Amino acid sequence: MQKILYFGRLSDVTGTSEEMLNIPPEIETAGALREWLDLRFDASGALLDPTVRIAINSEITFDTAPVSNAAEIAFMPPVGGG
Amino acid sequence: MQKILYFGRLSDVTGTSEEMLNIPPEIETAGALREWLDLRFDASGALLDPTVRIAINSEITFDTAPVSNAAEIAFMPPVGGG
Amino acid sequence: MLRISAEPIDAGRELKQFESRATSAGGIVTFSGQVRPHAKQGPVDTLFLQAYAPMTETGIESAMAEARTRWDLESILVLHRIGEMHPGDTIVFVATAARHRRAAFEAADFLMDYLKTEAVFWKKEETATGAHWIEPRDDDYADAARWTKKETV
Amino acid sequence: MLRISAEPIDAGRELKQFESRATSAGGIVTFSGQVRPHAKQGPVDTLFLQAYAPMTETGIESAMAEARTRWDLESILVLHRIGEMHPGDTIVFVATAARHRRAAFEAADFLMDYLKTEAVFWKKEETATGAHWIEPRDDDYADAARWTKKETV
Repeated sequence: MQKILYFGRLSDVTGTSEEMLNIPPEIETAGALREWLDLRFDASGALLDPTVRIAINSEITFDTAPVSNAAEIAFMPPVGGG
Repeated sequence: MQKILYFGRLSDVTGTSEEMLNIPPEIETAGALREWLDLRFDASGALLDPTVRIAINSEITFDTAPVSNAAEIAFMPPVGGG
Repeated sequence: MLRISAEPIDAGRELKQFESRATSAGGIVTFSGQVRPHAKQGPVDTLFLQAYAPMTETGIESAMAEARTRWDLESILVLHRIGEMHPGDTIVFVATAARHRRAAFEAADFLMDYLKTEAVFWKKEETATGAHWIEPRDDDYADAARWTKKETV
Repeated sequence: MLRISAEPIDAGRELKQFESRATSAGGIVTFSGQVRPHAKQGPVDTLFLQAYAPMTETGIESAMAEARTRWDLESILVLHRIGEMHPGDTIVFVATAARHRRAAFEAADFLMDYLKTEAVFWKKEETATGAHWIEPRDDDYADAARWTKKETV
């Protein structure tokens, strides 16, 4: 089980800000996970938006990063400041 | 009787920060008052210093200003700020 | 010191405590930011602020460390509220203490620019017409850019 | 609002009160200046501050009015202590409230520059080696000059 976080406006699309998930083994990279989740939530590309960054275990990463060992994966739209 | 005020370092020279005084009638201007008081206090020119400004009734004025009708005359060295 | 919490911020009490610790400084500058009663969409009912621990903390701590290298500061305090807030509530409180007031002013200003543009927070405003997520204003980006310009000019 | 008084200033309490009045502003900036524990001549025992009423008040009020014309401010508070003070005591407290934080920062900074250089106060520091009157530092003049430069550039 891996923890997936959806921040800001993404939680409006996914209906949740956090979930525990078994990522299928064929989803190997952050980029593949984006696409898989976007379809799963019928998000019409909200998760594919290039301004949405992905963090693995609290570190901002690239779409090519492997996700199989990630304990926590966060989808982060542009930050709004405090 | 007229009120004379000595601010800042001038009160160290005059020994007082405030006094009531009968200014002799022959002392007609602020400039003449400076000289007369400087002698009276043996102030060695402390009151003559051009950085010392004179205010009459709370308005900064010139050495040529008449003093006979002044209720309050203040000698003001450069201000030190708060 | 940094504290991110859903508890209300009492700016007056925080200033008092900060003052009692910063006894050898000449000056203290504070900034407190409140939830505004009005948004573009009308009167604000609720502001919701979301952080991502520990990324939010790490980012703010880096900005505080940078402020310390740029200015001679005796102490820095950053308090940030998260969760649900209402108009008039204090969202953020920054305090800087320094021997020279210019350092205290500039450091507080710099930290606020970081907090308003780059800090890892997501922000949702609820008005009578609904809820919407807010992204930084252009003003905020211009403010933050002042500090990088300084280095290159 | 301006208050010059020999009573101690409680910056925390003042901020709390100011905050409760400035409810429609987005941000509040404060500066509090304390008596420093050390002077060039050694540890400070007493600081004595003298004002000339109403000239001191009139001057500060003009600076406050100028701040209001330069920046869009919701409110301004200036508190200044006079008489005898000791290290750690608050000499001055300035608070500005504005919708935009840049205005609040700049106005507080401007008012402090006025207070530190042009305000009608005389200041005497007492240390173990004796008492001496203080005149503005060159730094202070440079700080105050920033505001006139801005107008002409």
